[in-house]
Amino acid sequence: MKKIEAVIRPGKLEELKLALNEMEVRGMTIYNVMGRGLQKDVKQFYRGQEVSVDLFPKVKVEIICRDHWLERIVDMIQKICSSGKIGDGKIFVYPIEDIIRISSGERGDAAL
Amino acid sequence: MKKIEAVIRPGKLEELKLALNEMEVRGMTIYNVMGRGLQKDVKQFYRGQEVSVDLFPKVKVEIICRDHWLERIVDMIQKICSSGKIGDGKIFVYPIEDIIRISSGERGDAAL
Amino acid sequence: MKKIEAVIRPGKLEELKLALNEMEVRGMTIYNVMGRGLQKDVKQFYRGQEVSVDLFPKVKVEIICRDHWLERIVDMIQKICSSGKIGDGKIFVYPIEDIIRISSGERGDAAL
Amino acid sequence: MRINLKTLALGAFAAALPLLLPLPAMAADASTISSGDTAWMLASCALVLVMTPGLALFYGGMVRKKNVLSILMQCFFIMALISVQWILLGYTLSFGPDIKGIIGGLSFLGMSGVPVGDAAPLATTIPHTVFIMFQAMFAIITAGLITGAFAERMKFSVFVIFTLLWTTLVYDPLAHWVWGGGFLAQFGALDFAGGTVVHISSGVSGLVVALVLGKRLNKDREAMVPHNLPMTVTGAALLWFGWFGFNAGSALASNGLAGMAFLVTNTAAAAATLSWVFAEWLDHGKPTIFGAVSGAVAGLVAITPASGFVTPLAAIVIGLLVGPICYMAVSRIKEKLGYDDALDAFGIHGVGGTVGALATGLFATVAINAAGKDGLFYGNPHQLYVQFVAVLISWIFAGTMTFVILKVIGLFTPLRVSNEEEEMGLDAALHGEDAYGYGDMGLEGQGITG
Amino acid sequence: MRINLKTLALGAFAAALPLLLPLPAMAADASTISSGDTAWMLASCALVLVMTPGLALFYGGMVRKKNVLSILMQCFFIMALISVQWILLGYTLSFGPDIKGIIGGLSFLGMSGVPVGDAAPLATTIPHTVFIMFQAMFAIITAGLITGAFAERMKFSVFVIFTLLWTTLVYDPLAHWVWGGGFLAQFGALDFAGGTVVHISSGVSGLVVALVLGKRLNKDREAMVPHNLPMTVTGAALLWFGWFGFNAGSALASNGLAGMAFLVTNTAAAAATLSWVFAEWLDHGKPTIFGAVSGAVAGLVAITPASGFVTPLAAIVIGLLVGPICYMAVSRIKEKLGYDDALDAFGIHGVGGTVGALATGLFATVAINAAGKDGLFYGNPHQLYVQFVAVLISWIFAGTMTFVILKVIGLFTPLRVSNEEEEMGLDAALHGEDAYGYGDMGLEGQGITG
Amino acid sequence: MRINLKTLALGAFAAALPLLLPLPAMAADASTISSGDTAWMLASCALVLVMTPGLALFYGGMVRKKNVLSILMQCFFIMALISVQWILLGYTLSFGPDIKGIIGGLSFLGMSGVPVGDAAPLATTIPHTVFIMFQAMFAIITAGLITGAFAERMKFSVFVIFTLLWTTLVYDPLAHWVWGGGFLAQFGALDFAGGTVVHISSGVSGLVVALVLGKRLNKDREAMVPHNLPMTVTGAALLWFGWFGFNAGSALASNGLAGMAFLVTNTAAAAATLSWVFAEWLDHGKPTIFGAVSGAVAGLVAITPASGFVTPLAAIVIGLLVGPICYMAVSRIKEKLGYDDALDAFGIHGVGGTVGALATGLFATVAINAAGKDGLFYGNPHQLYVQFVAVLISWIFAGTMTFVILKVIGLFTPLRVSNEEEEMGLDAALHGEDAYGYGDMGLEGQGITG
Ligand SMILES: Nc1ncnc2c1ncn2[C@@H]1O[C@H](COP(=O)(O)OP(=O)(O)O)[C@@H](O)[C@H]1O
Ligand SMILES: Nc1ncnc2c1ncn2[C@@H]1O[C@H](COP(=O)(O)OP(=O)(O)O)[C@@H](O)[C@H]1O
Ligand SMILES: Nc1ncnc2c1ncn2[C@@H]1O[C@H](COP(=O)(O)OP(=O)(O)O)[C@@H](O)[C@H]1O
Repeated sequence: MKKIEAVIRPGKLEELKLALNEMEVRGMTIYNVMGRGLQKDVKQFYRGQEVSVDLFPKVKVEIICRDHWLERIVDMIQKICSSGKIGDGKIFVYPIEDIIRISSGERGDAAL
Repeated sequence: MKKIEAVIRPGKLEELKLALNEMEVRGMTIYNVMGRGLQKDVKQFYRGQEVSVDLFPKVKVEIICRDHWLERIVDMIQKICSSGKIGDGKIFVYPIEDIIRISSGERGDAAL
Repeated sequence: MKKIEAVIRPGKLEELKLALNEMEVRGMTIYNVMGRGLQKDVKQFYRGQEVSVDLFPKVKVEIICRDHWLERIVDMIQKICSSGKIGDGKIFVYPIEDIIRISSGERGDAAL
Repeated sequence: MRINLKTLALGAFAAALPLLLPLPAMAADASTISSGDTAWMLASCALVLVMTPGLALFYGGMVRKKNVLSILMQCFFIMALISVQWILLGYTLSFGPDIKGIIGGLSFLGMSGVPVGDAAPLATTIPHTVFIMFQAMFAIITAGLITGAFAERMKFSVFVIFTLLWTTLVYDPLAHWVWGGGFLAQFGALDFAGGTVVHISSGVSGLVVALVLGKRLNKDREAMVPHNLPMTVTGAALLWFGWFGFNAGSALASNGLAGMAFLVTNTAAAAATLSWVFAEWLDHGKPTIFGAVSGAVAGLVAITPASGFVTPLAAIVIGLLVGPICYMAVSRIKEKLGYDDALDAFGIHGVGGTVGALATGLFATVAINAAGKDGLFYGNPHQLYVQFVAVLISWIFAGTMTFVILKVIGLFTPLRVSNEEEEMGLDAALHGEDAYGYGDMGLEGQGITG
Repeated sequence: MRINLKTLALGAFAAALPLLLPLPAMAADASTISSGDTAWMLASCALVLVMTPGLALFYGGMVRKKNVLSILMQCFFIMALISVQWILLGYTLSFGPDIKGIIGGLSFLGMSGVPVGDAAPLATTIPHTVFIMFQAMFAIITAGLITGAFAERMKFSVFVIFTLLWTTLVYDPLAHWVWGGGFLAQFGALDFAGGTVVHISSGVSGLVVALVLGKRLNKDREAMVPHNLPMTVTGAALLWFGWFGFNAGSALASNGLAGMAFLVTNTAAAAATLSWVFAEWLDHGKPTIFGAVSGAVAGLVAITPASGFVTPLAAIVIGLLVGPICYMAVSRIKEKLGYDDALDAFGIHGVGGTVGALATGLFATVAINAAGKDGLFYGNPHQLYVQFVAVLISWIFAGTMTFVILKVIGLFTPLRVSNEEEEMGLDAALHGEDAYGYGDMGLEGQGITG
Repeated sequence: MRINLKTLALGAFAAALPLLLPLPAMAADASTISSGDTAWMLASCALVLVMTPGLALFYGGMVRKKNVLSILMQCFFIMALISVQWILLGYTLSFGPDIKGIIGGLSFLGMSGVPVGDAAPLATTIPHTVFIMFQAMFAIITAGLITGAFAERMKFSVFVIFTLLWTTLVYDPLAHWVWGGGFLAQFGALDFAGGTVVHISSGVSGLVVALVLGKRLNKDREAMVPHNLPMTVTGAALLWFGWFGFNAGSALASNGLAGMAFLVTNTAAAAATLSWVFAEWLDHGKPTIFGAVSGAVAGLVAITPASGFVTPLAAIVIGLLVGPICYMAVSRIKEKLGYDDALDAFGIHGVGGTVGALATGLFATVAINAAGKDGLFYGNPHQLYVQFVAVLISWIFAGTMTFVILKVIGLFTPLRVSNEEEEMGLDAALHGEDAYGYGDMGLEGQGITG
């Protein structure tokens, strides 16, 4: 099993959810993050005081999946979330050792 | 060492904290997430416009622990957080390579 | 490649960002968390009802970096964020298997 | 069952339709009306109206995020429900021609017999319509105050029926007894702006509802702290602001008495804010804003019955007294007795109203209001006895009636939401809404798909 | 281009400078002024002013987090822009000496000819200055109402020019026609506080803007739910509160008529709240606070033209009717026709205003206002016809003028923001600000470096 | 030490008890009282009262999440503290019988000698009680304005003592000098509603406190941006709303002058909003809501001293001037001089108040107020000189006194919180509360265990 962590633009979330649904990928955990990278700063002004913002709102989508699903999901995320512009985000893949489904106690693949 | 990530119902957090305290497990990092899975959608209405909610508020609890503590903690989480109903959440276990305690610079197990 | 997860005091974030910038480390993902550990409880009062707070606001900083950068970044985080007092936070290091840059599709080191 | 109750509720309004026939008689402008008095009373009506949204925010900030809309909904719905009830039935029950000191006659049923130009029978320098509005606002806020006691766990349909019955069977008669020429008025009880009618009645009823409903889920395990104190402070500010209409407006004129009522109202609120804050500061070492606004409201409650009868210095004393007393009530006594008066409707309005009603028997002086009476400190101990009796009657009447109403409703439906609904939060469960976009995650489009 | 528009806007004010020369003539205190009437009208001016911030919160809570400031900015900026426009030009266009029933003459240009002590020509018991202020507040709120239709996508500079032109070319003439002695007044149309002038004009114009601008990005894919309903409820409360000044103030005096207008206003708001909530409760099974506040506003809108002419029971009927009608308009018809009236400016003000204007033709009675007329139900079908014509003219005039204004502006600049800006949110993109600290992450120092 | 200060504070109120003995003489209704004037003044009292919560929200939204409650607490506590101080001592110091033009005598100590029915010595058409209330609200808001300068770093106990001393030693005398028949009044200085007494005094004092306290921790490294701009906008709206009572109420009557004051107040606020927004739009390219509300407040401040003396067109000019001036003050000068006037109490009230006081010397005309004077532009250069002197005296007096008060308090205790407390946030550190449920994480039960 693998853990996929995708940091994407908030505006893409709904589209991504729909697309994954069609692949029967429903399970995911999502939260708001602030991201920093190559995307260039934006200026804001408060009573004339200039502040340059270097953290941008992103959404992190975590999906734990079976190994053979990895590529398909990664491809789909990339397909949906890529606008070709800097700031689209990144996908990180991590190893995972075990999964337990709290309600039933099932472990491993069965828990998904 | 292992990293335990438990996605649970918000309502269970306090009980879980108390239970872990009694096991002398104090260290944890917590944040709000939105979860999606088998739990079925809920309907909301805004000026008669129906919207179906497929993301549910959950709390993610991260606990880094020594290997031999893993099972005990996982069992406790499952014991406390299981209501037997869909949506109770999941526990994910990951490998971790190193820990540094910022204040003291201690590394590895010592840092916990 | 490695994933660095640092849980730090919110007040240190700006300083850390500046310091990492000077090392040309720009990429990072940040979010608010609540932390529990050795830091001792704080009392609050609502209409005379005492509540003891055992979760403290922290900021989690995630940095994915090439292996040979690991130590330098860890040292810098520790240097900046350490006040010597309990509650400074911890740094966790995890293995990571792959990275995809959504905008370009680049993979691995190239994606950073 | 819910449908069933809805039908009941809908029925109540259907009942109004026949009333559509009778028509106000031709207007006959009463020469007694003063444009100055009317101007202040119109402003007062608006000020008292805004107290209910103020209360909604005051209470709304105190609950957990998942229940804030249920609080706002209850307060806002009361503005609607009682406004209509008042026009159709409530006003005439409270202020119609007295029947044996018990209740008002039906001559103003559905606003019949209220020509546009007429002066108010009980306040001849202002239009009848203005008097009706002013009194309507009191009926509204009173019903609103109770909601603080059963917050976060009552079914909405039950709340609707309860509020309608409570206002009709408890508030309307009580208002008649004290202000409509009923027996308590004849008995000589002093209540300038509603210590007994408004605060004791709502506070005590709240306590009864809290006891009947039982505690909120996990109350003993979790601390349930305010989710948004700035919202609570904003609400308290609107209450303080609107209370000037409430108390100074109760002079029913724009004169020196109104001015003095205004002055003592502000003074008592201030003194109680100070005394509550210093009390907690000495008690647990922290002066809190939650304490400050609670003290202010306690002071406003306590001065309400006294506001047209006492001096500014007496107002300071009343304020300094009521702060610590209510602080003790909510921080110690509630703990001890273990009832879950969620937002302290009883602890502040029941207790504070009682303090104020009795203090009126101590500090009242005809030097302030010739139409009033002297209190104990001005050589008339009898007045304290009168006040005590009025308080007692209000307690017993409100308490028993509320208990009976709840038991009757309980025959048709459970009063509380299910545990699942309570766990989920009343906003999503009962109202199908989220206060801050889904789960306040602020995810684009709030993570919701049409 | 934006610079260009800014210059245009700046020019408008430069134009004011010559006006600095003329000076009000020496004050001559008109003996007709009543301090009581004046007191109520001063209070009413303040009450109506606060409606616009109320509207800002009402609307602001409905949009997504990233656009809330753009809403607040538009409403707040209108308070400034129209206040100045009114002083310099608007008032005299609306209320200057009538020219052929079409427009007001320029005798009050830049407040010349408005000595401090004079009574208002159209309301001889209050100072002219107070009448001017009162009417200014109406012009402000009307422009504000439209913004709900084009929320979350219009360029700010376009908004500024549009608002200035719309008020000058649509509101000012319409106000003259109905209240300034223009042809609709002569024709006998009844509009006590602005059903046609305020609500139909803004609602219909909003619809046109929504159609011209097109839908918000992703409107069809994402549900766009309110980011902060407590904010919306707070706004609704301020609207209800301020509306007393709006309707009861339109009596332009502190008397029985003001009292009756106050009474029916509160009653209609209440009845419409109930009917909207019960409608949705029966429709989809949940009574919502969003529905309750929407119903209240719909009721306030509908009673506005009728408020000085109808009985309390008629107000109940009007309220019970308008709630479900507006509910249908926003939940069904909008879906069907598929225009993106973002915050339902048309669905509530256009529809509700039309209902109210026609209902005035049904329920009006001289028993309430001798200066008014009888409606259909009081044996005068002609009045319904008159109302219908007035409504029709308002619809056509507001609709076409708005369309023309937009097309003209469109010649100089695109009306909408770019997709990137819309995606990013108007707050950051147009105003360079974030509502809740950067991204509401509340990171220390909000994750921003100077 | 804190205990020590608490005891001090408590002592201040203990001192009140002897005062409990004297009693107002029997009421003697003064025939001069006008119910119309009284009605407007009662409404004005309520309007000015609500300005302080408005200020609390205005300021509260500007600070970081962790300090919002400390701001609300300071403003709310002032409402309580100064209300009581005013009744017991403040009023008589300001408006008691003049003693050598310096201070008022003690004849109204503890409201003795204020029978309920009496007319106000300085405003014979309204009750004395109403005049006292109206003036009390001014003392409250003035103390509140200062807090913006020392936000996010002052100890609460120090704040309490400072506020009590400042009002007694700075505000009360100054109010006497200008409004209580003191030497500045005799000297002929014009200050209709408080340019010198309220805004210069608070603004300049704020600057001194900011300089004495020093900068906030990390001020130079981190940008400290508003945590909740909608809250700030709501506050600004309440300020604008309440300011009508502040300025138009200062006519102390319900007449044409009140109407004109109302009109110019609204106009100046509007013009300043426009000029600030256009100034920043041209300067950095973005029109901001934060700029709009700041401009509105600056305009309200500047028109305050002029409001009863100038024409609407003069109000436009004053507004257009003060916007850019204050914008420069807060965006450039503050940077340059490097003091940390956290929320710009000086930048807006000190600067704006000075602009207004001087502008009064330019634009004042007896055509508006026969009891006033002509300014430079009406052929009386002397008035400008008089205004200048009054401004100078206010600056020097407020500045030095504030400095002395701080130094004296500094002998007993540090003025600032510790770095740990500042880092942690004043809400948790000083008040033991969190504004939005613990850390705004909204974790069920807010992650807190009883
Ligand atoms: N080294 C990194 N570690 C952690 N997160 C990163 C890293 N680099 C980028 N990110 C995340 O990915 C987001 C997008 O990266 P950015 O460099 O701005 O654009 P792009 O995705 O086109 O490379 C960032 O906002 C940040 O959240
Ligand atoms: N494949 C997955 N990847 C990441 N998180 C998941 C996944 N499946 C479930 N979750 C998380 O677990 C929570 C509960 O899962 P759900 O399927 O709804 O019920 P259950 O826990 O009974 O299986 C979800 O809300 C989501 O946060
Ligand atoms: N075992 C753990 N698992 C996950 N997070 C932890 C653990 N221990 C500590 N943390 C995180 O590190 C933060 C600081 O830890 P704490 O023990 O309070 O101080 P210190 O960093 O000095 O050890 C905690 O608030 C928590 O967020």
